[in-house]
Amino acid sequence: MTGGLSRSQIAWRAAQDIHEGATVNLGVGLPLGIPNHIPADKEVVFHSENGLLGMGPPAAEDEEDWELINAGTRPTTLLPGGSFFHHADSFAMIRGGHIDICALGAFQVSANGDLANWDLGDGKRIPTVGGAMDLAVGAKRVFVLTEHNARDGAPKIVERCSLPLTGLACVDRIFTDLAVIDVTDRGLSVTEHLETISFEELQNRTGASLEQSSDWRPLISPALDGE
Amino acid sequence: MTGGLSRSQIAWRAAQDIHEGATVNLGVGLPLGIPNHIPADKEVVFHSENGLLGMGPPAAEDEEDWELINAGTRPTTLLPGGSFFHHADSFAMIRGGHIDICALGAFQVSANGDLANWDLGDGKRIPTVGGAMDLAVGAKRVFVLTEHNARDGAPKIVERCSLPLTGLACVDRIFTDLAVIDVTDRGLSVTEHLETISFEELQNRTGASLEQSSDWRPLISPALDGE
Amino acid sequence: MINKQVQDMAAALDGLDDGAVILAGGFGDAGVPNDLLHALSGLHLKNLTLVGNGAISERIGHGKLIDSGAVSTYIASFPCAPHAKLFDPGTPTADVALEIVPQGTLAERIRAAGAGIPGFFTKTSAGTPLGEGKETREFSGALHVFETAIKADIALIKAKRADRWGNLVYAKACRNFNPIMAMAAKTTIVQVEEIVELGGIDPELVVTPGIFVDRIVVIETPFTAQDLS
Amino acid sequence: MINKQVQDMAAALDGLDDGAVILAGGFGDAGVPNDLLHALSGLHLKNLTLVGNGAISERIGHGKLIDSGAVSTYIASFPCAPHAKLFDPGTPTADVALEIVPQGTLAERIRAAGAGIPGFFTKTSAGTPLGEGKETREFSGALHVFETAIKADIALIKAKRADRWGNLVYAKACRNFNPIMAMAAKTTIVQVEEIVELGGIDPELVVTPGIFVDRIVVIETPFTAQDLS
Repeated sequence: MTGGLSRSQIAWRAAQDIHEGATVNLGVGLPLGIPNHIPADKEVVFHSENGLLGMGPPAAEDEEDWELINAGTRPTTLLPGGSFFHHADSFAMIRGGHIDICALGAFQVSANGDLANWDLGDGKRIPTVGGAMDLAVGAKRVFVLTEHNARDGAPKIVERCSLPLTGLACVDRIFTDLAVIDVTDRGLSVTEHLETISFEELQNRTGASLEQSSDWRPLISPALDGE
Repeated sequence: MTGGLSRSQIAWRAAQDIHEGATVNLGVGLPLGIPNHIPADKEVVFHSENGLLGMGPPAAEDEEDWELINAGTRPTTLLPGGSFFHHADSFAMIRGGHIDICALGAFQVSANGDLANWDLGDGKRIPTVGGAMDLAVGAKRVFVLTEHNARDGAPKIVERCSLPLTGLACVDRIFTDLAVIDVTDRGLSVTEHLETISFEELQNRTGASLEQSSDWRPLISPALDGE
Repeated sequence: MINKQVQDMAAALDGLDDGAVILAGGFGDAGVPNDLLHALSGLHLKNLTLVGNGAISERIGHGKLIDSGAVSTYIASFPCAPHAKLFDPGTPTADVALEIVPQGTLAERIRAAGAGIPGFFTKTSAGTPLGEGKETREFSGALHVFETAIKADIALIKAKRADRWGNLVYAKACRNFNPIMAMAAKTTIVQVEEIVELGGIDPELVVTPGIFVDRIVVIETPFTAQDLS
Repeated sequence: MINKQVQDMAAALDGLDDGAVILAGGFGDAGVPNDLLHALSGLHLKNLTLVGNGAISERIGHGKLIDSGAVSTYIASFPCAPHAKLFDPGTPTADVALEIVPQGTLAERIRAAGAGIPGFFTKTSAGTPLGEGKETREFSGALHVFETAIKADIALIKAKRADRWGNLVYAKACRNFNPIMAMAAKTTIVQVEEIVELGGIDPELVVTPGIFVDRIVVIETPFTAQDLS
């Protein structure tokens, strides 16, 4: 639709905001690309809500261990320094504010940081919430990674969510194919956007009022393989 | 004062009501004598609220391990099948109703099973509650082991406790030097008392109204060494 | 002598009755007591309330019990994987009542039952459809909802190893809901791959102490989703 | 590279300030971070709120910090062993405010803080002097009281062994309050006897995952009550 960032580039950009030593939980979809862009020499501790800390990359095809799965129920690995625990302890980590960053996908994010990402509200599927609501309100910082607009062009960043909510005022930063936007007390603040589009164009493609951050800079991502 | 049971005999009598496989927590004082009267071939699992299940006898003097102490902060032992856990898990066992029997000492027990055993209320000492309140209301069955009367002759079984309470309506059975008394919906029911005293005499030494149980039998204990 | 091992499935499931509230462990297919659930499916009970994270297929585990017609209510965070033939209009399980609970709230409500906590407040689900109708209260300026303990009659648990006192250890990511469910039921029934002698489990390594376990049945080779193919 | 080890006590206690709420582990003398507490006593801070099970003597651990004059409030289940010279009229610590909390309620309030639960109901203390003034509610016909989380600035923890990520294992009965306190503070400071290489602790055996730990200081031979003589 535009010359916006690829899905890998969105994940790359989000990965730049993850500091060494951070404990990070990744939702399904775009966030799962983040670990590919964490340099090997930067230690980040990945949490999987089904009871793992220090999760490594997905298991190689010939080394699948079905007793060692991730939150997406796929075989994964555990790094040295990892640990296992039960669900109440795992969600104590989440609910208790011990996860530094949770990166989630979104159907909609509102101007005050409300998130809708669990139920399309169309009655076509059994709604499945999983751990989304706990993660949305529990993590210290919530990143949302999303295409700026839905396939039909509808903005995903909106004044008020029309879809069933996941959490109230929980999103801190939004990474899209066009921009990086902070949710602040005064509203949505664009800290970065592509130089190939104007602020006005970005505003036109957004369903809520934006302001440009005083420390705005251009959104730049390296070319990435496999896109 | 009477020809009542010795302290060992009270503990012996309480031990008769502990079934094989029971998980049991013992308070300080008289209850600590109970394990001496559990036959070696009857497996009973002792819980210590500082994080032990399967506690064994106190450590021998030359084998004291100060990393392995009981709730009285004295070196103890762990039997095969034992386990260690933290305080929240330990009190989940207590509060969650997983301890079959808790045996406690008492300053006073009331006719409806209220217990006072933590604060003499005289302001002479800093009150120290420890785990008494959790144990009193959490265990499936609460046994009280106590002398029937205080040193000054005052009854310890009373209509209403005058001392600060530990728990409401929590005591199930009382073992004294004179009798075994159940707390029932209809009041205190004497299931056993020494044949050497009459029911009237027992009533006179008790501060609450007693009834004789329909399955009353004499309270009999073997002679025990070391008294 | 304490010995919680029972000889077979019939003994493990003895006394289960219509209308029971049943917790069943597992996440995905990891730690799901499939063999217990399949045996229970064969008992043709009715009106069970089943509590668990979710079903991955109508052919295994939670899904198989639900598909057998034994379950009238399923309390879950992720009731069914996308391709499972469950709950949809026209399927045999369309009438099963679903109670969707956020995964962390589900875990905490189960843990609360095991720990003797009848209710607690949490921020999770406040202001969302899943928080509707719940008592609310503000703490530190944030809206919270009141959640109650989920007590059960039966817990069906899968562990790796046990001793005759019922001490349990699990494998890797197979703990998930199992240790907290073991605490929260009147009767906790466990399938394990092996029983070791008493003392054979390091007391520092016990995850579920035997106090929470009532019956153990040995299934050396548990049924898993890999067996479906 | 993540490395939570700090070089000395000064670095371990850096930034602690007057008025902080401090959780300190241990039960009796087992698992008490005596070395951290004694070093803290030497900083001459004021108006600390100390939370722990209880002091065994004014010469060690919790008691030594209290006796140093740094503590204005002590929240404990068993504030002081019978022969400790603390809190009594005429002693230097007579003015310390004591909040007596049932041991299980204390543990659960700390765990709640770590788990993001602002408050919960419990039967413990209902109808007793320690329940007076608290919100009450009936569940299943029994009176319960409402208890709130105890959040802290600092947790002082003693463990046996750590790795550089902060994973901890404890020895026997030395877990007690330590694992739950590690969860409940903004900054968790741990004294351990040794640090092993990453991966040197079996992931099934980790009791406190590193997520809860901020600083680790190695004290090879911790001070214990046996050293008082």
